[in-house]
Amino acid sequence: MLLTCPYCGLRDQSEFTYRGDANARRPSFADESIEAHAAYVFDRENPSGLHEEIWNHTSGCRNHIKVVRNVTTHEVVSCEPVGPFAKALKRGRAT
Amino acid sequence: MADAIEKVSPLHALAEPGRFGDTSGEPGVGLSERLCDSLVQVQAWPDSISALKKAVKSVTGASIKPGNAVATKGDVVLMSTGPGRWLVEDETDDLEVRLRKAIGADIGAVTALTHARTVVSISGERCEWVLASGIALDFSADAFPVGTAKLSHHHEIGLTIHRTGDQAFDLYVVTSMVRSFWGWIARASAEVGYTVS
Amino acid sequence: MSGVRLTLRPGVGTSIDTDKTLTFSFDGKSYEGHVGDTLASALLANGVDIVARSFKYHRPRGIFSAGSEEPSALVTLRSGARQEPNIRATEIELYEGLEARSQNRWPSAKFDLMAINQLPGKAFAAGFYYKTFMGTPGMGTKFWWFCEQFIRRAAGLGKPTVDPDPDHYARMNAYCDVLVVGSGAAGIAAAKRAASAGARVILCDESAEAGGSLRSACEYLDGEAAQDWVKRELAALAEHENVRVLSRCTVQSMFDGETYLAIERVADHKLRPAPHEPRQRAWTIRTTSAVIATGAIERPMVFGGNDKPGVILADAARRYAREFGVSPGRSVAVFTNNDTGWLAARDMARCGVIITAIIDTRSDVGDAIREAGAETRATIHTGSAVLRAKGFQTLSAVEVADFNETTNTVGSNRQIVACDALAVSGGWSPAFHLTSQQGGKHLTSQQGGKPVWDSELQAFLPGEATSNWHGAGAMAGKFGLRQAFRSGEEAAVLALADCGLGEGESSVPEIEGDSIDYAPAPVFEVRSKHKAFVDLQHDVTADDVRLAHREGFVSVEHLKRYTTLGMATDQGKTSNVTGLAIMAEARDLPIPEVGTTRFRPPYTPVALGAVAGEKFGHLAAERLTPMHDWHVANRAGMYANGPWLRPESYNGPGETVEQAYIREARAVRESVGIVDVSTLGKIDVQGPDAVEFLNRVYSNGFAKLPVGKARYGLMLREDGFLFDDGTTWRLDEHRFLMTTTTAGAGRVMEHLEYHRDVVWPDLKVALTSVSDEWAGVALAGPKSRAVLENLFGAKPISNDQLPFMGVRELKLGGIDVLIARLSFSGELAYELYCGAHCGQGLWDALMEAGRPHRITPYGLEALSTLRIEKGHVAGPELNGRTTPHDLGLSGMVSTKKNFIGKALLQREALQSEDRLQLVAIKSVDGQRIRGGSHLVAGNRDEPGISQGHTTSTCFSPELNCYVSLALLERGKIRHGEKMFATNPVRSAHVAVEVVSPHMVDPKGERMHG
Amino acid sequence: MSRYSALAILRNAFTGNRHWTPAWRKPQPKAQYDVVIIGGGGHGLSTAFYLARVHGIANVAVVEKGYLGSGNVGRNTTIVRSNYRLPPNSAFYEKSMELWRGLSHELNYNVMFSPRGVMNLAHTPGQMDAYAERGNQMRLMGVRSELLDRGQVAKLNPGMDVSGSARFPIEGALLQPDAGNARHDAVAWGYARGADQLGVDLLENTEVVGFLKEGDTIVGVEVERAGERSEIRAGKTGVAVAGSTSRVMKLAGVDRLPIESTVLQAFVSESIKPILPSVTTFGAGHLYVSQSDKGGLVFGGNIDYYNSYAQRGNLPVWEEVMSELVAMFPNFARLRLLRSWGGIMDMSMDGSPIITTGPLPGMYLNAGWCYGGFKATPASGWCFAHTIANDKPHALNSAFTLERFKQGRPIDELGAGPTPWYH
Repeated sequence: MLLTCPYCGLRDQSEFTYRGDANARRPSFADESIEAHAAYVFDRENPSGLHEEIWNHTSGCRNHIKVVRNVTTHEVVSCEPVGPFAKALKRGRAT
Repeated sequence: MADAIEKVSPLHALAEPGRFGDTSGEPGVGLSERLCDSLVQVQAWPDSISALKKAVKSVTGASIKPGNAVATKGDVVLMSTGPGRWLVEDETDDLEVRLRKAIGADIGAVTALTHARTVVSISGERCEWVLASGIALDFSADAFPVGTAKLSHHHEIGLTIHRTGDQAFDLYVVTSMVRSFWGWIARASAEVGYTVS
Repeated sequence: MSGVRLTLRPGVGTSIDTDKTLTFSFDGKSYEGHVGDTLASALLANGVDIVARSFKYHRPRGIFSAGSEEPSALVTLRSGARQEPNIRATEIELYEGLEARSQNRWPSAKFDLMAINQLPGKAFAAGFYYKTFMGTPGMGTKFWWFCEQFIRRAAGLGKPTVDPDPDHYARMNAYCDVLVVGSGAAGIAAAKRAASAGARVILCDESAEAGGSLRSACEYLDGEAAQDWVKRELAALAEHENVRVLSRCTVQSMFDGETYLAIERVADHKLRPAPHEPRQRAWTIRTTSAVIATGAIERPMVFGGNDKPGVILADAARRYAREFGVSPGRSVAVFTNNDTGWLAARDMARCGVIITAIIDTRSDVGDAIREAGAETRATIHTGSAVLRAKGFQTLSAVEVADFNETTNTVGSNRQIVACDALAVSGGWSPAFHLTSQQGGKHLTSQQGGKPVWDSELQAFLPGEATSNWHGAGAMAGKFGLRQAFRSGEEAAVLALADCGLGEGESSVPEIEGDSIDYAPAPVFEVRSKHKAFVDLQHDVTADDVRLAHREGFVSVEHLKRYTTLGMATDQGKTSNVTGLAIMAEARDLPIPEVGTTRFRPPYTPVALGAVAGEKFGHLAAERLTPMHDWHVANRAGMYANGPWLRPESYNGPGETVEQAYIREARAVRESVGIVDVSTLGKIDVQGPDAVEFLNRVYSNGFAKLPVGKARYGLMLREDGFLFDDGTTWRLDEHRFLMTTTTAGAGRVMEHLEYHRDVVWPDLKVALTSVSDEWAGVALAGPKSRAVLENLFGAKPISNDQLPFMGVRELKLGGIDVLIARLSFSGELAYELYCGAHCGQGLWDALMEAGRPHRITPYGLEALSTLRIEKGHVAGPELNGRTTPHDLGLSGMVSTKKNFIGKALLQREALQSEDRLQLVAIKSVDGQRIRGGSHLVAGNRDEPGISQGHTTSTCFSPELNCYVSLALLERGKIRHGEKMFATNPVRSAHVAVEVVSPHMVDPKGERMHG
Repeated sequence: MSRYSALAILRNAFTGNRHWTPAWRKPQPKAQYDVVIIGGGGHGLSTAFYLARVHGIANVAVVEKGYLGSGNVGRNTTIVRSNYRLPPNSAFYEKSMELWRGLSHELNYNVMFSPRGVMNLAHTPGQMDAYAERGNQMRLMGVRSELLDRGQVAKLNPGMDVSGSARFPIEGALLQPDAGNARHDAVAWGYARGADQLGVDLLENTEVVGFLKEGDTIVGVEVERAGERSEIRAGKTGVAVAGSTSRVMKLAGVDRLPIESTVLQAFVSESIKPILPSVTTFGAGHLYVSQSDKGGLVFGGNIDYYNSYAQRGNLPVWEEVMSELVAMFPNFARLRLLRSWGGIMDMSMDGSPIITTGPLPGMYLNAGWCYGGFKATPASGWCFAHTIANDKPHALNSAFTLERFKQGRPIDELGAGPTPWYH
């Protein structure tokens, strides 16, 4: 499997680390409730078909990307940058 | 007071000069190693990229190039390693101090990596073949032109790879694992024959 | 069968070089063959008929095919450390000195005592093992366990060696636009077309010589013999700068993202690899698109005794004659249900093979084919079928019966046809194994991957593509040279479109030769009362298939699993479709409704060493500190701590590890010790929001840490359990140096980066791993300050200038040294960091400066001993199941701010006082507490249940007894209690007292001094 | 229905094996059952068997989308062991061991349970201590265990690299001598035949496409068979669908669970004569290997680290697994990989299973087996049957709740935390 790092380009999956469901959103920093955190940490929709997930280009630029992947076929549909430089990368400006 | 403390390469005992591996023909590649005098990482915040570029230019005299193109000027090498992030190499020993002076916390971060990397150079006709035997990059000249740099790895060993010539690459290898890396590249080069200088 | 070398002339033996003779041995007997021979062709040429025994019944087996689909002719190749079981004789190229033996037999392939397995006959049918060997009630598994020993020894094929493989393996990463798998007509056409459009092309073929069916074809291409045409075209392709031709290179697997694994057999055709040459090379090929032109595999027919040596696939027989100049027998009969069998007979006859009979199940055969038959001068039996192969051990005749095509049954007319070889053709199965590996459905195609039945060709064809691959030639059901060339080019054009490239130029050659109809009659089995085999290697008979049906194992997967059909080393390449057809008939369903099983990778068996590639023997990179050589030179035993190697202890002459670490630890408490701490994880944290970031990721506060100070910090996982610990040093307003545990460095870095990028991208924080930048040395002991004074003078090191937890930068020998006054041992102690390449220099300077104080280097064991005595937690206590409260670190959990893990730490069960809590235990009678002990109330015989366990254990020189940190239920309130540390697997049961973990200097006066 | 025995085999052989009858019926579904179990894999079939055998509830249907045993029971590396560290796991898996030992008899079907020992290699003194701690816990729970030194390991494993120069030298091992492996398909078929003989209806090629609800309560399932939809009402509905848990539970309106599905690959070599006596695991990575009765080396390693429903893995795991295998046994390098495949694991947030009532009234859930489900097959069915029959868990599965995550009671053998693909 190959993933497109928005910065480094198309690379082998072995350069990336899987970081899980992109829809697991941490509650706001002010929130200290057990319910909200338990839902964030433990509960997963775990869909078949399209799955949004976070990968880290660990052996490359170490940026995170949001990958949309069909987990039934392993087809990679899209790779989007996340993180501080996401906007710059989305505009096609590597830096 | 102690005597002057010198840098010692982790490869000093391994990288003995000579001819190794298959010796039936011309050596396929040549290997060598070196330490950087200064290798400093600079990184900008998303809103201060141009300020950081300006600061780098003022300190080194060299201009950052777009994308993964490497800028070289004199002994200065500027390589991009991520969005808003570059490695700066030169042959002085106070590069970090000068960069830090020019790049305040409002512009970005300056981190010395002089010791964190050890440079292994490979050159020769078969260097693409040797590198491709362990690194999952397309080393053909179209995909990896001279004067560009890419980040990758050989298994768990992180690498920054600079194509310095048609048949020459500099690999900036994580220092604590550079002996393992040397072991691999020497084994990989043995099939085509290699020299160490 | 008694194969024989034909008289060689142009067109006969096109693949061998008769000028070059090679000597080889089989079962200890010496034979001769030629360069270009396979082991199979050479054995046939020498008249060797029985080369193997089958898996279950140990029936004699000969050579059945001429390629990688071979089910029968498995031999053990080479000997000693290079011994390789189960090698297909049809694939191995002959080399001088080749040594092969038959296997799965005793004492010999000709006479095998294990053939006694045939006697119980029908009792030994499918499902046999499931129905017996249960033993009697109460016996449990003993009876089966007893029988299993014998069954295991009888099963299996060849013998493995116990010696390590002396050869090495290599890997290669390759990128291309178009990968072409198979270099037959379709593959060559595709490669040429793709190359002509400027695509980067890789062309792989599993054979030594390219060409596929062209290697034995009788056609002329552009007026040139097919063999010559192939050689020329291939040479031209190899010269092309965009094309890489890989021979002896089998594309084994198709992975996601157009990634293919191909195994190149670099040196398997040699006695041994040349020096520095790998035995095999694993190619990881990442392509944009692929043309799969893997051809088709001929199917046999199922009839009585169809496994006898002498029964051979028709096209294989033809290839032996054409390519290797070998006739499979002195008189050869042909049994077919399609035209290709006739043409094989004719081509063989043209090579000098004596064809005695052609038997075809069809009564209606075209004129051209009849003409071809006539040319062979064989007797022709149309509307007939072979009912049974006869002969003791090997074939001597076949019984032919008339055949009714409507009922697929035989009539009563019988004839015996003498022959010592029978070439059979039951039609062709496209080899779409690679594309089938993908399976599954595709976003845009619900049918993708699933094979489709073609009732005309009586074969499954690959389903719609699930990714960028395009079938060509026989693999895609495009049989015959003309179709192969055309479909190869068509597939190349589609592949070029995937790459965004133009269409290139067409160059289909003019073909002179037969126009062949490949469609067979729908006949798969000739029913008789005789044992008829579907899967030759696993001895699965047609009756086994019907028995599976009778017992309800009718789904195709059940059929496979219950009978083991298709599960042998050939993975059913020649038997799957036949098995399905028989099941379909039993179920009275059309074949496609029985379904197919998915082919799984690899395509053919792959050496395990080849997949390991260059990692074979070099499993993982080692991480070494700058002072590694010094440690080794000074008698340190090195200890693997994750990827790092660290000194365990410096063992003086005659000293045990325990003696050494006790000496080292004592030296620290009494004077001064020096330890390499370069392995600690180090992360550079910078930016205007660095302090806010640290405050969020640590459970204790960092907001008020002054510049020039370090602070111990605890990190929790989001679920409230302890994650990692370490000190973080504030170097200036916006710059911190964080340290982590050695083992935790990588995961802490990923954790921080994830939160910076994904959770809080608005924070301006830069995170850089600087673990490799800094060498670290710790000095510990009452004399440590004195040592530093020798180097830096008294003032900079004084308590005022460098108080406890103070950090400052000093110069030494012309380099910058960061010094922090931190203590892990509880003694007055410092950590000194400098650039890694200077680490040895710093170490030497400290050793020199410490000489007056008898400075003692210490290793991991003493380091651990010192922190156990002090009650400092480390990896064994941070086991992923402990909370700060469990370890007595509640004071490190801020109540004033939020932080990662705070919410879920409040969960009811984590707040319970019933949990395991940190204590120390002391041996009360001098006995040794060993690692891994559990804490119990009872004596050795009746220990009772575990109430906790030890985590870190040592002999404490300070307390002069064995001590251990431990996790004990409600431990905090149990100090003073007497219990036992039991260790039955190490035969120990030690009386202990529970004490506070802070065993040495609980008030911390020493380190603050 | 015929009883299996050596005698029956002989008798049938004389009549050309023409009188063998189907191993289980192919019944038409009834409109109503006391219990419907969704999932005709190992756990679903064993649940049905024990419902009928232990609790006398035989009016049961097992609903299977494909063929019986088509899930992980037929795709695993067949290891059976109870060498666990944490008491809830230890007690549960030891119950399973007890059932394994009598299983062939109980089912009148040879499941080929082979107690050849499971050996976990240790590579550092620290790892030896960790194994000692686990071995002692086992002993205190009444499970046999032994700590072996390097010499003992070498003796049991001809060909293993026990040299000090290995990249990860072998220090010793923890051995559970009573552990071993079994023939996976036979387990599914044995339970299927056993349940069928007790009256359970096994409905193959029957896919659950919805749940019948009365208010919040589950009262049965809607199924599709041969393209036709029908309703099957049930007093109680149990779900045991492993990798498909999230998919099936979503049909009941349960959108989120502490489970993610990933692919685990398994590998088998060509058949060779016996060389590896026990089940052996490599401790410096993640690899387990044993030799089947047929002679193939059966082995596997880590999951592919990403969510997947594809039953197909990727190359990095191949490379990792093979390199660890040949590091441990350098003599295996010339042996050959025959086949690889993938199964879908329902990875839970602590690496331990869920066997519970609920989460909806009328429903029972058996899930989260990660890649340890095969060895659990007997105890899982036994406990699940108990839970369904009594509407409350047995003591042996009382810790395997869904609520444990929110309560802070994870059963985390590895201490890896709530990251499913780390377990």
